[in-house]
Amino acid sequence: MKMRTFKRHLGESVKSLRRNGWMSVAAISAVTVTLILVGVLLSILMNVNKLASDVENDVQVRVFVERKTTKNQQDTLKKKLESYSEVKKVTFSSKKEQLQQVVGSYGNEFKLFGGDDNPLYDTFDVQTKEPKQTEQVAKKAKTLDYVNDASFGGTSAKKLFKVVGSIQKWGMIISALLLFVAVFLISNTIRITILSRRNEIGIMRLVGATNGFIRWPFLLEGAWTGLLGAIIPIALVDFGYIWIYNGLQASLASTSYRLLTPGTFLAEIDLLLISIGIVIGALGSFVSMRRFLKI
Amino acid sequence: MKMRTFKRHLGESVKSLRRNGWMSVAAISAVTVTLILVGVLLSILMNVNKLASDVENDVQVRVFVERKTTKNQQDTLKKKLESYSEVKKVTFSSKKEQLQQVVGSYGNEFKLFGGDDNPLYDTFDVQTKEPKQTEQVAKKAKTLDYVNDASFGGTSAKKLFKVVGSIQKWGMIISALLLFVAVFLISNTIRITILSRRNEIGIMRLVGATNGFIRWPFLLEGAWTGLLGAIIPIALVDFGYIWIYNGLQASLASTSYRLLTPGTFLAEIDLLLISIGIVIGALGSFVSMRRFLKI
Amino acid sequence: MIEFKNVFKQYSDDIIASNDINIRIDQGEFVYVVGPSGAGKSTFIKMMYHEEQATSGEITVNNFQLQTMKPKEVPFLRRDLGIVFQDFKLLPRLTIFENIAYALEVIEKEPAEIKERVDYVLDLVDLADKSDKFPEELSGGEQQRIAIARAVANKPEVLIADEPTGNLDPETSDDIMAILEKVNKQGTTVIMATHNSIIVNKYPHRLLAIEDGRIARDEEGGKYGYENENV
Amino acid sequence: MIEFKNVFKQYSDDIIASNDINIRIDQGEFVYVVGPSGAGKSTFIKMMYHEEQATSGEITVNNFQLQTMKPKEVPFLRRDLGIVFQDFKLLPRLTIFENIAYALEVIEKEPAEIKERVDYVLDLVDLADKSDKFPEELSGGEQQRIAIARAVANKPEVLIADEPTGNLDPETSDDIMAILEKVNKQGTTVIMATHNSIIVNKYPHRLLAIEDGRIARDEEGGKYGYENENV
Ligand SMILES: Nc1ncnc2c1ncn2[C@@H]1O[C@H](COP(=O)(O)OP(=O)(O)OP(=O)(O)O)[C@@H](O)[C@H]1O
Ligand SMILES: Nc1ncnc2c1ncn2[C@@H]1O[C@H](COP(=O)(O)OP(=O)(O)OP(=O)(O)O)[C@@H](O)[C@H]1O
Ligand SMILES: [Mg+2]
Ligand SMILES: [Mg+2]
Repeated sequence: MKMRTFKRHLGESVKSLRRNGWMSVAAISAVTVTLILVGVLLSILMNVNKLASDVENDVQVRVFVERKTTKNQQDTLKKKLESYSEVKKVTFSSKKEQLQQVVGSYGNEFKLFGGDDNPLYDTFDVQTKEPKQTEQVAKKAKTLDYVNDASFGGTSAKKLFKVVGSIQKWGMIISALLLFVAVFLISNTIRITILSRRNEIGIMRLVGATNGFIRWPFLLEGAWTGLLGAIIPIALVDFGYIWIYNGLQASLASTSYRLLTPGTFLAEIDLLLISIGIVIGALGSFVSMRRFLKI
Repeated sequence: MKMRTFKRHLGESVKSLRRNGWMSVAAISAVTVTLILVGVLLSILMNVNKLASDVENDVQVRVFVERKTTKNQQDTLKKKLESYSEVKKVTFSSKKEQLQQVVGSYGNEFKLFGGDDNPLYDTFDVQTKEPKQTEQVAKKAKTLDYVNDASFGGTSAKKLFKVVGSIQKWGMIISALLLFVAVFLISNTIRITILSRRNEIGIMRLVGATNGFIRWPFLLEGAWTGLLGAIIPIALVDFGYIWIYNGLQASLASTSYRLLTPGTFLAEIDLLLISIGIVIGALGSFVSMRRFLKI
Repeated sequence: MIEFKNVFKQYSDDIIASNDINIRIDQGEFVYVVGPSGAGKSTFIKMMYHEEQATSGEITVNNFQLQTMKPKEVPFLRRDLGIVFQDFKLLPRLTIFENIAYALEVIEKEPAEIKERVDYVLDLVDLADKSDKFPEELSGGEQQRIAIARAVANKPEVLIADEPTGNLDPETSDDIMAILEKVNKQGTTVIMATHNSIIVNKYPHRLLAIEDGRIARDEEGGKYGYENENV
Repeated sequence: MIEFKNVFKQYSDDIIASNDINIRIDQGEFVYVVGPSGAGKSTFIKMMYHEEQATSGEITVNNFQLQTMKPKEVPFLRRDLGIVFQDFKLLPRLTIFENIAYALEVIEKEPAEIKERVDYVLDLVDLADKSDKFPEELSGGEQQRIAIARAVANKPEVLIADEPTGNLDPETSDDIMAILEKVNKQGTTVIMATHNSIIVNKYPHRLLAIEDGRIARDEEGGKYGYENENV
């Protein structure tokens, strides 16, 4: 196609968008509303996903150290644990600290066991790189010197993995449904606007326009519709997300949970929204026109 | 309006729906897809809401019974606790059972404390009618005879209430957004189909039809579009929900969590979907036509 | 009775389509409206049924004061008129039968009566066999005859026809003229914009010639032509 | 060169709009097509530019074999034709200028050339002042003249006009005939379906009369009429 012809199509598409008035407004606002829904729900879903995996990351291996272990031996053990490729971080926790926790949960009477009566063990809390590696690391740790026992939460951890897994699975299903719905609704809207212009398309054919010549302006008009329809959703999601992110940061600071950082996350969402708008707008036009360009 | 005229409008609306062919198909499928999204997401959101409040209901008051209490005195205490209007259920849990739990969490060494060495207390676990009443019940229980102490989860329960509260709040926000989107998209689709028929409406006016006469068939056609568009979503949500409900029943049986029972829940969802379809279909037509019925 | 008093119609900045029109058409008259392309014939006619509104002046049609009437009254004005539009304006998604029936349904006639009347007018324009077709399946002249059939279907007080023979051969045009004259004899006012000089000269009636938005001639039984210069 | 061999066209069950048409029109001819309403004139014409396809038989237009041509070739067939449609078929959302320009843009003419050519043909039909209007802002006759302007804009080899004077007064019709005859003198084949007996008799050319889908007469310089019976 000649450059001049492409320019002509581009101009034509803008003109047509303007002259279709309310029809264009209706199509653009359908895209807008659909993409707002997609943007908001995807932001929520992706953060739920992130939070679920944060929760999963809280699962760790607890290694109970034999009672009569010296400081040196403990260090050796620590080094050994840290040397495993699956291990991310090893934290020491004394039996004294733990007694405090027990007292907290089960009543003051445990205070009797302070000092040497403390029935608890010093422990190393081992964080693994992948939550699912905990079981395996716990098994290995059990066989080490100076180790009395090692636990990884057992059935409750497995239950947690299952819950998190099913949250993530449902998140994926909903996201897929959402994207399908968005693609369908946008292309369907474009289809209706094109159906309503079949007479015009017929006339264009009758005065000698090739299919390509007819199609290009419609395709570009679809892309404009998508592009214009993506502006408000992007602005809304960007500002809304940053606002909520900043608002929640304070209350999340004390926990190990974090929302996705706006920078890259918003860039991804924005890109997704604008591509759905433009690509589906253009493709929707293209596909809808086939029917009218048969002969 | 004469009965004959209404019949005429009804027949006209069906005829028009059929003769608009692809346009009708496009409008109906837009309603279908929108309502599928609404149906699926609302089902999920309402169940998340239900599960969240089930979790909340797990919060209970733990009443620690003085060590030297007789069986009789314990019964008196139990009766007393049960007499509170806020209390739903009181369950006894012996210190022996509790030791098992401690052993599970903190290591085998606790087995040493079996029998009379057991440092724990017998407890009553008190379930309240409303989760938020736990604090108040715990306070009252502390003042009773034979009671050593009473706890209600304290800050962690409060945190849980906050999390559940914010899940429910977000659930409401998303549901509202979703309903708004559905209403907008359906009425917008109807608007586009009517925009594309403004010439026809103009001709009707020119041959002497009153606004009401023109409007009725369009309004009914909008209602049909909504009704037909609601059929697949309703079938999908009904069968899908029952399928998932039956599938999950087994794995939820051992817990205190339950999905919403299909009976009334599905009746509500179905009613909602069909009313959105019909009402918004009809109203969308009505509102969109105003522009063309000015003079 | 149709009366125009000092009627002006300006479309945009510069186009004055009606320029000080003063005219009175009594019930039962037959009036031709002639004039060159773009002279303002259709505009003159459109103002009668309130599709276009006069910029200034007074228009009375039957008992309606068009300048002051409420939008709600417009359909009732139009019910007493039968209109043949220059571009036919058939409803594309209704069959021929339904198109004509529509004009009777709006005045809530009974179905049986509608059927009888539609069949009668379809027969009148010789298109009874097309009753189940859609407009786009008809030839240009056939569509035009359907538009005429629809206009006479509800026995209007005034029949307004804008170029009703433009797509018809001379013989069929004569048939149509026979219908219009018969309707006129039964008391209906007929106003017909036309370029058909053969018809105008063969069936003489009052003739209004419009040129540049003005009434250039108003002659009983005038020959086709405008500005007093016959073609 | 246009040739029809044993061409039949059946629309539905019963309507045979072309019944065994055999005809040959050489480059540079001027041919009237006449016949009563619904006789099959438009159908005959529509088959030339492949809007309707023959049910059986062979049609050759310029160098295209219409029965065997690929859908992709259709636009190229139409580019050598200029067509005035009975219902005008102007694009409602383009201005008059843009409507005519469209027919030149499809053959990728340069913008400057397009502008010049559009201005020229607008002047030809005496509507240069309407170039920025939209079709619905024009009178019936003005729209018809725009349709004619568009058809001649790309200097077609064959000009096909279906009832091009139906909405025009006799004087303007004469102007249009002058244009068609001028175009014809420059070598363009002109095929014109018409009901206008005055025109046909005043500007004699080859005359095809169609009746009930058949070619009833084919006469060089024939008077208006069909079945050998003049009106
Ligand atoms: N798309 C169609 N489907 C069915 N029948 C059709 C179709 N188009 C035309 N016809 C029928 O074919 C016959 C010929 O139609 P055509 O348009 O060729 O007539 P015509 O000679 O151009 O008439 P006119 O002078 O009224 O324009 C008519 O009886 C018409 O009703
Ligand atoms: N909607 C409109 N907007 C702007 N100008 C208009 C509009 N309708 C008509 N005109 C202009 O008003 C003038 C009169 O138009 P009108 O349709 O009344 O002419 P007419 O006498 O019916 O012509 P014809 O014989 O061609 O149908 C013309 O110049 C036309 O271009
Ligand atoms: Mg006119
Ligand atoms: Mg024809």
